[in-house]
Amino acid sequence: METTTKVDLGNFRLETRAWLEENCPMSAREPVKRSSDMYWGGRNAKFTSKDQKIWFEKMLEKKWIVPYWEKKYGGGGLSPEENNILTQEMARLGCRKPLFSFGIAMLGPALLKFASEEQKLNYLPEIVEGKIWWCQGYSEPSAGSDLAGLQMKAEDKGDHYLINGSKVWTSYADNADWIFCLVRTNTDVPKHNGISFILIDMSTQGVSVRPIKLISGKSPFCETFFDNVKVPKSNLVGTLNDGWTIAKYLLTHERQMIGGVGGTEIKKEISKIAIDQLGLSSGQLNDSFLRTQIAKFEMDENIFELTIQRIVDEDKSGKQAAALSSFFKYYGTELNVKREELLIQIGGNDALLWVPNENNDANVARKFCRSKGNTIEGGTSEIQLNIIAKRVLNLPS
Amino acid sequence: METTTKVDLGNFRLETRAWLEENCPMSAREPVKRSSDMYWGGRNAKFTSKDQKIWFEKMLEKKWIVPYWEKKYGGGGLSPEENNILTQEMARLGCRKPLFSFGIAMLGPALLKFASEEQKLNYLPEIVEGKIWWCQGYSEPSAGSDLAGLQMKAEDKGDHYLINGSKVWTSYADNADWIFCLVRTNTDVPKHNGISFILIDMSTQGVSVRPIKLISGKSPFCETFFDNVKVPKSNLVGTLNDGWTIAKYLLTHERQMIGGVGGTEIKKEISKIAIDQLGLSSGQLNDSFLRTQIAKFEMDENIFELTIQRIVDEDKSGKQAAALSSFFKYYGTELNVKREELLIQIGGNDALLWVPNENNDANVARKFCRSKGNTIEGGTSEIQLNIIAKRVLNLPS
Amino acid sequence: MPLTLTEEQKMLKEAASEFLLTNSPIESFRELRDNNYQSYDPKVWEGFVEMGWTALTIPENYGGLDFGYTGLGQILEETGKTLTKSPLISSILLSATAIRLSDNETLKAKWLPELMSGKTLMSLALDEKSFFDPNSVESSASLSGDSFIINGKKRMVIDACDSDYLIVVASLDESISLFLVDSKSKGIDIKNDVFMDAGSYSSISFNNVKVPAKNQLDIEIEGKAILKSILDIGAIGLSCEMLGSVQAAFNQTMDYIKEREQFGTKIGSYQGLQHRAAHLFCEIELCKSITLKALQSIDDENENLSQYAHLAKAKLGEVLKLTSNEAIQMHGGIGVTDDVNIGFYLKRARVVQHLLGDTNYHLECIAKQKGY
Amino acid sequence: MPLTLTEEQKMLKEAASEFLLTNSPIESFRELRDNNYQSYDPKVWEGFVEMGWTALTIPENYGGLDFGYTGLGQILEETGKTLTKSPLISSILLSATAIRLSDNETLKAKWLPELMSGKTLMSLALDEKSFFDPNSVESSASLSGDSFIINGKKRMVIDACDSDYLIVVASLDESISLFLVDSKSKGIDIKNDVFMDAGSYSSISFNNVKVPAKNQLDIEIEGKAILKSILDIGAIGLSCEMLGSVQAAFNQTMDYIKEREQFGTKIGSYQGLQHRAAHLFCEIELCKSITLKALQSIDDENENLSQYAHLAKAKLGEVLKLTSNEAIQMHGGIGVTDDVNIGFYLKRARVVQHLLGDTNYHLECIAKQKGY
Repeated sequence: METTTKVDLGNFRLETRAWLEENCPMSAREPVKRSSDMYWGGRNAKFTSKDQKIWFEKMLEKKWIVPYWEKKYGGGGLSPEENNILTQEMARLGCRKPLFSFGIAMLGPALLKFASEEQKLNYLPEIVEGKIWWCQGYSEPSAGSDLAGLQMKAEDKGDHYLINGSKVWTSYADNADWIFCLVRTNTDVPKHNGISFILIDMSTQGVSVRPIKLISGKSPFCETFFDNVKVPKSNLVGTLNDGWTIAKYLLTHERQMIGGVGGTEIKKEISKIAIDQLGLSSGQLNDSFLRTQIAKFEMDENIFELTIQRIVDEDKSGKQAAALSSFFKYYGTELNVKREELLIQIGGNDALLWVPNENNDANVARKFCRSKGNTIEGGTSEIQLNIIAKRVLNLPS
Repeated sequence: METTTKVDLGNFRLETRAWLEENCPMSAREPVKRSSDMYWGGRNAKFTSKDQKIWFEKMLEKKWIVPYWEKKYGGGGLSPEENNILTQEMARLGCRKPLFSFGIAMLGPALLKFASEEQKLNYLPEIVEGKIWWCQGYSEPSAGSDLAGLQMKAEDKGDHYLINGSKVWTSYADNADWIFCLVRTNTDVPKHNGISFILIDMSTQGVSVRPIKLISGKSPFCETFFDNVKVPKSNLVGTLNDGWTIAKYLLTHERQMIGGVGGTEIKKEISKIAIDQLGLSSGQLNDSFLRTQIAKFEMDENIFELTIQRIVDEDKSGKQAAALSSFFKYYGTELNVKREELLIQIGGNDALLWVPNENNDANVARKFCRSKGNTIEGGTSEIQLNIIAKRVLNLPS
Repeated sequence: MPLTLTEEQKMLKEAASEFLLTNSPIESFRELRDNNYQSYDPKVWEGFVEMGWTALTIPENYGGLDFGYTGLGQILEETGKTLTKSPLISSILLSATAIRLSDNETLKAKWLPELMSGKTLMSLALDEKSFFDPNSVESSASLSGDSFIINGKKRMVIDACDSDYLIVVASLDESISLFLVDSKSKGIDIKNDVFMDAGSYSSISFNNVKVPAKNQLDIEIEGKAILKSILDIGAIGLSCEMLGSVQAAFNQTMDYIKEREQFGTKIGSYQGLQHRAAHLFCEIELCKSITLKALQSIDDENENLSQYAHLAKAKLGEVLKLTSNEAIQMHGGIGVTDDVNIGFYLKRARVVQHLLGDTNYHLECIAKQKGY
Repeated sequence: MPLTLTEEQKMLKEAASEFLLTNSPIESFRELRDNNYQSYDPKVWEGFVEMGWTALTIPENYGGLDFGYTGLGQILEETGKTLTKSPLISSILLSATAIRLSDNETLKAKWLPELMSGKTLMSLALDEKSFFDPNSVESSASLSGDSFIINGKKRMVIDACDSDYLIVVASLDESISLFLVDSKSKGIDIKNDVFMDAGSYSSISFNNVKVPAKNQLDIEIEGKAILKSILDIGAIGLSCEMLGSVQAAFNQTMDYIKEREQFGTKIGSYQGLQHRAAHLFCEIELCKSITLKALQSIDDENENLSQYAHLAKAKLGEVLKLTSNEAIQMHGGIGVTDDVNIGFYLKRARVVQHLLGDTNYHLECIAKQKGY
């Protein structure tokens, strides 16, 4: 027995498919290869191709930049089911995101949950239209794992806050227009109780940025410095000194993304790569020790995929997925680090090249080095294990 | 250029070899197989064979039961070099120890270092003559890793101590005549400062013993209970309340023994056993995953052997082997546990038999289960890692 | 199909948990062991039958519940927690599955109801060597008139001491065939042994054993195909039991380190143990996913059933080994005594991981399936 | 022989440590890298020569110190701590060893003093594939009059960009032979590449390269035997460098976790990190033993040299991988930035573990030697 809703959804799928087929330029249906393939918007926005512009504008017109936000905030007002169908159909064609944005992925959810209606109406449509490039300011050099130990201060100066301190790991801060920050607004209380969430225009006097080079080479990360920066009080989001609530909400969200939940990247099977690189003899990989490592890795990778599916399904069926974001972050990133280690080993000296030459883009070694950050960023593996031990297993402290 | 000493030692070797050849009965040159092959002495001593008696008495007469103790304590007065030669020559013939004794291995060293001259003259010769079967009382049910947290109390009652409490892991307590114990003699000071070392006659009223069954089956371990046991004050060894010094000395000693330093057992190569059990195809073990595990294990086992040699050699060359007993205990026992795991895997279902039948003594499974205690007894692996972290690496607490 | 239990499956699981904790807690395992290694408690087995657990995988047209293997898996998981000994594995998981997969209608009609009733017990006689190697069967059958004559030796046959019938795997005409053999037939010699898990296993020799030709399980279909399915399903069933043991050993260990004090503090507060415990928690989450997926694959007739079976047995073998070792180590001295129960999981772990192929065996199968 | 350093060896090691920390601390490595991946600092290399390090393994009758490989190993260990780039590996460890093992007296008399002087540099050209596989050499030599003609391609030749001569391994008459080839010979094409360790390596093609017949290293003795010894000794030398890197990365990490505070306490006080650090300490103790034993085996002409070489490279590969990973992880965020030096060890680790065969390669050799 088909319900009316299902018929509607079927129609929505057909219409969506047709629209995408008609409106998505062919060049926007290819995987992102260079950073110039991503359109980030912002005050100094430049499209790097005509198709990029067409695709963004078509989607903006269709209200599908953030299809699942309410229409009054610039969203498309799609139901979760409709949004799901749109995501599937875009994946089917391989459509790129029309706009890359931490505003959509990170700030938006926080504003929707914690901001005043006025703030929502002020900031959300600008995010959708790609007018503002947002970046994120949580960690500080001395507040990494201990994020709540952050020191960047916002002093109440009557009509404004005076901000001093620095933030690290502020991705794309060198291009961004605004930054959303956790700042200390009270030093006389336990550290979790004196943090607030605030929005800062990067063009304000006193803000400066230093790009960070990683062991893998250039990176979008920056360190951002705030020297007597004045910020209007209306830029505070949520309750004063209750910013930790927002931080926790955002971190859980981030962990799941890093851990691979909801990730769309399809990873090539390690064993297939190994067969290509190492070859077989009598039907077995030529390095029998590596064969063991690969078999164990693929076992875990396959079962981890099933586990994501199981937890998602349990969530749907109403069962609470208790504090599992730490599990996903921990296990997912540890697996990815193992994958990169295997790729280095499987690749032989081809994989060790660092400066590209005509035959080799030196991508394996760079990705390998970059992966070492996975088990650190967004909360180290050790922090995730602490959280599991305490919150899930209720071990004593 | 040969020194006179070297000539002397050469003669000593020849004489020793000749004496052993003449006096060690053939049946005492075979490895210990059953517990009855070991002579433990004691008040109720019984020799289980004529040869056992001959061998013990010959060695006693020769003063070679404890060849390296001073003659006044019943020892043979051999120099370290001579004792070394005797050990080597006994190993060459495969001579059994004439007397198995915790008095020699554990109590003796403590008495020599900490006891009064009167106590030494009183107890050491009896140990040598095998008159007293000694057992050891350190751990308590609630004081395992935290040995210094022991609760068994010795109250000063003027002319004697009144002892109440219990000890666990008292090997052979059901056969032993005396026990050497760590007891609490002061409860008003930090726990390490209120412990004393005392000797207790097991035939005293109030002492009772319960044998402990292990997961591997019967064991020499017991739990020993002390209910208002009166002990003469002269039985205290060393300074009152300074027993922890003795305990530390004994524990270091014990760790090295358990870790395999100075061990004489020659272990068969795992890979040889695997070849026998699993067979080869095209020159490789039939289980290619097990092959990987075996190769890694043997690598570590071989190199651990070299490490024992290196540390011993460095010790000889005057370099202090800094607090390395924890390293040996940790790594040696973890290796042994891995070895037993591999043997279980290599053995297939032959290795899983529990109750012996005509073809199979069920020894692999029993040894496997017994090995699980290795990383616990004598200080858990975790405790050894703590010690390394703090005393060797100087990490903060 | 969502990767979750249905409401009916959850209810079944809860009922099993309650029944077993009441009628067959882990202390019952100790009693059976100490009572000269008794193989199972007939009263408890009667309870299994009454609860309908022996009928879960039997098709309706043979009088069964046709509830599916996902249901049976929940029962096995719960028995893995209490280490309840019963003929559920030998008679139902393995033998009833073998007969269900047979195309010999006469046998099915006669024996499926018998097995379901719990009164007739059967064992699968497959292993011949010290290692699991189903591709090399040396026991042989040959047709002689209207009987097969079976010769050979079998090892580690589960519960054979109690079984009325043996399902014997033997080679026939360069292929493999399965035969239902009365265990009291002339020429059969059964020797019982006790293994590390306190379980009963037998070595059996077949010396010109005569079996009526109509007792052959595979008529038109390939014996090899039936055997492959039995082994996939068997491996999944054992994985469920292992999942139960993993969880029980883990939970008991967590309880212990929350209570045990040393150095004036609960040992569960030490980060060294906490990180290991948290890692185990993650591994157990993976175990739950693969066993459920594998069970559903039996009921869905998923084309990748075999791959999931290998993954399940490989992963559970690895995690049960790790968990049983960590459980002992975190218990410390008390953990290696027979006074507490935690060691039972260690001993069962090493046997159950071996049965129907250990982690290495199943990884090898996966590697071969994937062509490397 | 006791498994310890002699007094002379200890003094040499201390001198090396002092020289390198003064003249070539790890910051020098960063400078060379940032200076367009410069391959080494000629001033530092002059210092090596003045200190006599290039002469340690050269026999006295060729003007060397005949101090032994145990000495050279100490230097390499110290360079592993500071990650000092120099031709010590290419010219001395590999090339001078090759010539020393040769039975071509003319070559030895001419080139050993030259190499020792540090003015002539050489590289060993062996690898042809992406993987280390010394048993398959496709480059070939053929005799033509009083010259050999060499054809083939070589890869990842260490420091070839600076070398005056190449020692080329080529097949000849179904066996293997080694040739000293002027790197400016006609028909040689050298392409330089920068690898992950910021080191210089070259791909070289030989197109009908003419080499005087008198430049053959192996006359009476087998080329294969020379090559085997070069590779054993080379693997041991690299293991020494790796030991230095292991210790430096470990010590820098211990220093860091003793200072870094989070949650109001030094992170080195957390038991989770302490247990991992203590475990690493143990592994490093093992590394010290096997490298020393392997070095002594070269100098003693121990019959088990090859086994110790495999053990050393296998174990150091494993422990350097573990240590370099733990070093980054324990440093946290700062560890993945280029602002600090700890990542240099990670990058060198993955290259040096690959050179002359990785852990798996050497474990495979051991397994084969032991017949399994």
